[in-house]
Amino acid sequence: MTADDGPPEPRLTLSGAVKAFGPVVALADGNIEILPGEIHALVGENGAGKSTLVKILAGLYRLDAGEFQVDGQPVSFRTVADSKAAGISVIYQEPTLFPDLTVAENIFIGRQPKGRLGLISRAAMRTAARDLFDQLGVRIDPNRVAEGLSIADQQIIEIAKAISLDAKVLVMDEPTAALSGVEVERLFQVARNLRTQGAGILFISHRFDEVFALCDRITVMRDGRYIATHVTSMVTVDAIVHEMVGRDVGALFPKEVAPVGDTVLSVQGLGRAGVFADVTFEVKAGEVVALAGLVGAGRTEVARAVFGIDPYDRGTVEFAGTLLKPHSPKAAIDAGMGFVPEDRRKQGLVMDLSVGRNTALTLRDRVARFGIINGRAERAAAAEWGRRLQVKTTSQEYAVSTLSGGNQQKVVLAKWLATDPKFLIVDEPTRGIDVGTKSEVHRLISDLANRGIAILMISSELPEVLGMADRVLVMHEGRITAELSRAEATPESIMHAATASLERTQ
Amino acid sequence: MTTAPTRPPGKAERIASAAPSRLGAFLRLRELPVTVALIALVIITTVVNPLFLSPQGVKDLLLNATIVIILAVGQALVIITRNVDLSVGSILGLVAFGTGTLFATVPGIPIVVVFLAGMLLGALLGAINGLLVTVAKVPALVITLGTLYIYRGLNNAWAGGTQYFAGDRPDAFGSLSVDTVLGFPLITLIAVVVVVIVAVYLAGTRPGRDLYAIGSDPDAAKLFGIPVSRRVFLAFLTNGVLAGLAGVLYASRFNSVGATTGSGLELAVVAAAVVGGVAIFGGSGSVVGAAMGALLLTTITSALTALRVDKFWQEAIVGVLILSAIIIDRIASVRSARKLRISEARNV
Amino acid sequence: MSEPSSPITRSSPLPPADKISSLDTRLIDTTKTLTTEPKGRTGAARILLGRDAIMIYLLLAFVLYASIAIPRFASPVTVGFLLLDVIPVLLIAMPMTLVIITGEIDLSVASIAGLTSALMGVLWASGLDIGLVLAISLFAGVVAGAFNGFLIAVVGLPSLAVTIGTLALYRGLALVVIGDNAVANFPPGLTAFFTSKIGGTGIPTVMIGVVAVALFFGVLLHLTPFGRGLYAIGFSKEAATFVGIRVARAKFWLYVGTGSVSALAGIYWTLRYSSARSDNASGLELTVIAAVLLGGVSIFGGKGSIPGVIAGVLLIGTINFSLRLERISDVVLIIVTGSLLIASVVAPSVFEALQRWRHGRRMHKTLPQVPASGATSATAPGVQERK
Amino acid sequence: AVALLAGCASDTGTNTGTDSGAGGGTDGDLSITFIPKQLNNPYTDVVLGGGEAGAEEAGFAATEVVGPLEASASSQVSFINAETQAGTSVIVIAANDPDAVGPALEEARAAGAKIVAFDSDTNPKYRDVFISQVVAKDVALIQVELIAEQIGGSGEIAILSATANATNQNEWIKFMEEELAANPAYKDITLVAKVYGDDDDTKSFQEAQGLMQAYPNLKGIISPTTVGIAATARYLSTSEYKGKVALTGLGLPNEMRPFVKDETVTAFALWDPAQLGYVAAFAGKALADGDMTGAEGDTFEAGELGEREVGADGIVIVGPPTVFDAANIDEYDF
Ligand SMILES: Nc1ncnc2c1ncn2[C@@H]1O[C@H](COP(=O)(O)OP(=O)(O)OP(=O)(O)O)[C@@H](O)[C@H]1O
Ligand SMILES: Nc1ncnc2c1ncn2[C@@H]1O[C@H](COP(=O)(O)OP(=O)(O)OP(=O)(O)O)[C@@H](O)[C@H]1O
Ligand SMILES: [Mg+2]
Ligand SMILES: [Mg+2]
Repeated sequence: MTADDGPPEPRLTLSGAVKAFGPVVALADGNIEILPGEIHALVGENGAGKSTLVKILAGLYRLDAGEFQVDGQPVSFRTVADSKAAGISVIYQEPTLFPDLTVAENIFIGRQPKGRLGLISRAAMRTAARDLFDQLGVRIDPNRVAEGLSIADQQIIEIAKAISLDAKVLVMDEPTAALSGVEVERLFQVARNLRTQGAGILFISHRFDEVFALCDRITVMRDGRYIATHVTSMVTVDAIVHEMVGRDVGALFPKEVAPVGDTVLSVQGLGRAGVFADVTFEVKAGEVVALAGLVGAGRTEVARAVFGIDPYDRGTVEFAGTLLKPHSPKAAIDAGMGFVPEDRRKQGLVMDLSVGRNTALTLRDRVARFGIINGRAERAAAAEWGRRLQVKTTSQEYAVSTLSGGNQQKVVLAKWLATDPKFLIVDEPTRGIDVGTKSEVHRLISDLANRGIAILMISSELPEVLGMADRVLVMHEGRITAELSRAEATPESIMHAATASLERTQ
Repeated sequence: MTTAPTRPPGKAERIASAAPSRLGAFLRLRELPVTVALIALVIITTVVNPLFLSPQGVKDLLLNATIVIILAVGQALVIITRNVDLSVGSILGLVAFGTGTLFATVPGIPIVVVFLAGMLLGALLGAINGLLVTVAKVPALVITLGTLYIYRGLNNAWAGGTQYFAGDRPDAFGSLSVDTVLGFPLITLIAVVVVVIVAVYLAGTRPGRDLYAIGSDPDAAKLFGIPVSRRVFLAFLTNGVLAGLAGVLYASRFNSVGATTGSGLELAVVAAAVVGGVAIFGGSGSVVGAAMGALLLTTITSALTALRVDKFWQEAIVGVLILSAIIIDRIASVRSARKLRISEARNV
Repeated sequence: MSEPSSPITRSSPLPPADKISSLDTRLIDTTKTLTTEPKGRTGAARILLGRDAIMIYLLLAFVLYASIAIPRFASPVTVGFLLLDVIPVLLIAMPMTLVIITGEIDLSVASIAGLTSALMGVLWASGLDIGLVLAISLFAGVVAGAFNGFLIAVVGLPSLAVTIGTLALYRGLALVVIGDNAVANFPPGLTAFFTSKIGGTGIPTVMIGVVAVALFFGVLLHLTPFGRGLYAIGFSKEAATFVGIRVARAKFWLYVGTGSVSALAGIYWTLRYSSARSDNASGLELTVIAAVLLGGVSIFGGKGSIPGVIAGVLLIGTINFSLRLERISDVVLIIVTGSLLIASVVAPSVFEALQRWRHGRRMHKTLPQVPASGATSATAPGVQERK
Repeated sequence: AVALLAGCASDTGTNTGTDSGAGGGTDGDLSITFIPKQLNNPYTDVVLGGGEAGAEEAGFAATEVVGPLEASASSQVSFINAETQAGTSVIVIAANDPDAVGPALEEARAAGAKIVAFDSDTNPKYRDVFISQVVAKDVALIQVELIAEQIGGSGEIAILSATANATNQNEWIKFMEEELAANPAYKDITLVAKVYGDDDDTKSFQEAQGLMQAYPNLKGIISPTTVGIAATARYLSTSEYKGKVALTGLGLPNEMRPFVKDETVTAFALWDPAQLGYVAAFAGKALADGDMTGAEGDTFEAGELGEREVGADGIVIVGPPTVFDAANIDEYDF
């Protein structure tokens, strides 16, 4: 598509958009302009208002003030259906699959192909779903129910759903957060195809390499406000980051070398049928051990089993010299473990509970005397840890769901740090977190290691693994395929172990 | 062809091997356990007491099940959207009494008009439930528990001690539940038609599938742009219409209609749906299953009587049956989840 | 694009230096736009304006009204009769509150009470010592509750479905146990005790036990780590698991709780009416649940309190007794109960919608308008003029 | 009072006199409250109609009818309590359970109320008098007689009762069983089953249907309850068993008329329910005025029904049952 006859008319324009939730102004001045045949990035810190803007485009929220035009016509969407009818297709930050429906039906829900008698044709639906998956180069059985799909698979189905709509404007809110390199590359291919066909794409991501590799223009937001729009080729990462945070950001991965102490955790021959097998490793005090691997390699599953969320069939978990009771998170916590799970919203936090109660949830027993909770001690502890991690909220009484992703993650961390753990599992600690908060989280982890806490970090981001880890364990198909020291760990050696080769390096 | 993929067809066969076998799909049907149980029950009972399947016996079985089947179909619609309607017994009572009143006060009123009026009243009551649930966005269990009381109260206030008896209604109306076509009583045929229509609607139309999506994850449904409120309202409305229909049929079948007609029916109806494989938290199940559940629950009462099982054991046995149904469902889903886990692991 | 400092934004103050621990001295301030909106209500206001408090005010207002408007209402006799009537509901509502807060439900409570009653009748008629009869009956309740708990917490079946099943099962067992008999000749001393009053206060003697049960569950829910865990379970089972809450175990014990307290209610019922029958307390489950929900417990779990529920139970009980005194038909009671129930859930959401609407208006007044394009459609001029 | 008059007309021979002298004095502050088993039940409405007429004639200043909407053992207690507190002079009750209402009635008595049981008795120690429809045994016998006649003196029969605990029902059933066993005229009749329809139309209907299936050789059904007999009649009239299985028992003529007309039912029995309430009101008045204590041998004037005597156990008998059949059913309207 060439812009030979002057600047093309924007597919979509939003200007001066305002949206508030109670006391929180999520969007104070949102502006975006998407041209046909362009991929437009929207970047900003956690809570900058990106998702809110997306939901306005989707017709899910109505503007408090501002102007919204599609194809030059002012619009006021009342429902998501209106937005769809106007040719806008959205992938939300949180997957929106229906667990009881089949994969195929999830893709085509609301617009299933019809067969004879005007009834839905399941065969046609399956065929169409398979074609879509072929196009994306993935293999998912369209007949299986969505229940139990990995987050990555869920995200791929979201993408399939969105591109099958043949939309004029495709909005993707962090579609790559859960994807591995190969899948991301395929997604990019599809996005570029759509661009060639004249669609406008809005792409949101916290990963700058992706933004710069894919997008034509970049719009930066901060604190709910529009800051600037740049043509990608004429701007640098540093400049963008500066605009995002309003200041310079230092080194992203400031892991300092800390003295390594005694073995805290020792896992021997852990196995669970169909999930992982023969997992053996240990973590020492003051050490950050990264668990790397492709999505779905079973890293989370191992961590869950170690912490006692899931049972395991064989093997042992020894903690600080004593065997840990299997399948009992309480035993793990009592022994001094903490777990920052990958799914903040479902596992890390009780979203409707207040910030304070969430922080103090791990302290239930500690703030009680003779079995009765001391309310003042509870609130004080919560406030203290909230303050230490600089959780941004006007009141400890607000539901944690009103915080932005980064702040939510800090609450999760605060919750565990409050227990004064000896060992902390952090699963994708910076998933969907902006650069500013990301480096905060990294500093925190590094600092914890300095204070002698053993840390097991699961991460899909290679730079994070390389920057933070003292030692890297790589998993592939439920087995540990490599153990690399900091010196040995390179992108090549990790990817090598994570993809195919089964030879153990030790 | 808005839904057509951009790729040429042909590649689809590539993972055709992943498609489940027909037998496997059949064995995984949620309606299967209840059907098997029903068949076993009928066979055992008939062996012991051949009269059980005499023409009159079959007719009675079908007649007994008819009203609960219609109610269970409506209830299934609502439960699939992750809601519940506890007020159906009260709606049935109000409509049944209304039917009696109509016949008594408007002599010579055409039966069709009475049917329409009954379904209209049911629709109104169902719509009130639906409006309260969708507009005020409050849990259906609480709302319909409230309307269960309110509708029952209205019925009491309206009827007082008045009852209308079979004799007050035209013979043609009463014979709807007496005359048979091919061994099927007429009102049972009405129920069969209801089951077929609703089943096709749920399985084969977009709004029908939307109901499953809503029950599966209401938040996602909203994000996705499914008109959640409208669909849920429609489910309650339809349930009201069906409860109204059941009320009219009740008046045809039974002797008296009054202030307490249909009270206590709600839990039995929910139980029928659950026994028939409708998941109580929405998203899965079918009206055919719900209808089978209703048939099973009503048949078991007759069967136990026919087997001369001590009457005092009957309720306990019904309880055991309900529990077995949920446990079987659970075992099946756990097993398929484990199979999925192992097979996915191999795929990786 | 310039950076106007809007009147409604402020940067969060950095924590005082002495409070910052070693690990966060270099943390970067990722300040988020937050308004100078008043903070959440302070402790006292939250309690005085909360959902429970409103229930209690409603109750007090109604009692006051009844005392003035209904002759003979204000007397110790009322207290006695009223309390005797509400005791079974009040008892069962206590553990039911906890169960519903965890997001589950127990429909089998009335059947457990009936089963207990039937057992008492049969055992007593067979000549057992009354102490032993009571002990066995109570134990039966514990077992019945544990069975529910096993299926729900351990096997993981949905509680609504399970307890519809055990509702039928336990009532059926009651029939199996006692059939169509009724046993009435319980020791007169004991039955008299169950309707006796404390001195001239009119308060039934058994209220001492009921208060103990209420206190037990109140403290358990509101003041113990276990209770904190229940709220977390109600909101999110998974998140609760991750902080070491033993979800299955907690649920199991809650059902044992409803089972035992239902048995207590069954024993009370039998001895108060001196009649052991299979159909005792039938239909009580919906009354209990209605009262609990009216008392402000969310059917989705996670919200609710014991004081609110007690107020809810007493409110229905008082309205009931007032109508009796006025000889107004139960029809009215049924309709009032249903309406209250609906109002109790609809009112907050109406209130919330109202607040959102008012807030929206305020936002339009205070938000800085984007020059040129900003002030167009959405903001009605009339609203702005109103300052 | 229409029903009452119609009832009187039918009760030929029972009316011993028509003294219209109402109760004691003219003190207008006496109040009476009727607590039936259950409100909103046609039979109850007829009984209460007679009761209200009687209360007015007897000279009560205030007449109230209160009661539960569903007939469970304990549901009447809070109504008794409220009446106690209201200081009602006479409580007339049809007990759902003979013992469950006991403690509450004792409290009411302690507060000065007189207790009249009617229709269904309480435990005798809790009330002053019991106004019985008829001699319990007579009711039982007439039903056995009717069924024996209708099935030709031999075959299997069953009983479809109300609730399993209903005092009056159980007493009648006991007499029926004794009569069947003792009377040689009934030696070929076997009672094969007793089932309970809980005075619920649907339940009774299905119990009747169950009986047919479980007992293929069943020749007749006795249903000594108005709800049960009507439901059973409805089932029979819509099934192949119509005319093959006999049905009798206690029914309301208005409810049973179509089934007598269509020959599902040949004959059934009942007393005049209105008289029951009527007499109960006068008995209450006599007790409240102190004209009698309810002891055996006491007498009181029951308005136009004349003088009644308290029999053994404080029971007052109203009159014998009437048998309704195609020939006479149109003469009654209740
Ligand atoms: N429903 C809501 N109620 C209250 N506050 C909300 C709501 N949704 C969003 N917010 C607030 O609005 C602000 C912007 O949130 P939004 O999700 O748009 O940020 P984002 O840029 O998408 O961040 P992230 O990168 O973490 O996804 C945040 O402070 C958030 O807490
Ligand atoms: N919440 C869940 N519910 C059910 N199954 C899950 C869940 N999370 C993961 N799984 C399953 O477990 C398998 C392993 O995925 P897991 O998430 O452990 O991989 P991982 O290596 O931790 O990758 P990542 O954390 O990057 O997603 C997947 O096949 C997935 O289907
Ligand atoms: Mg976002
Ligand atoms: Mg993971």
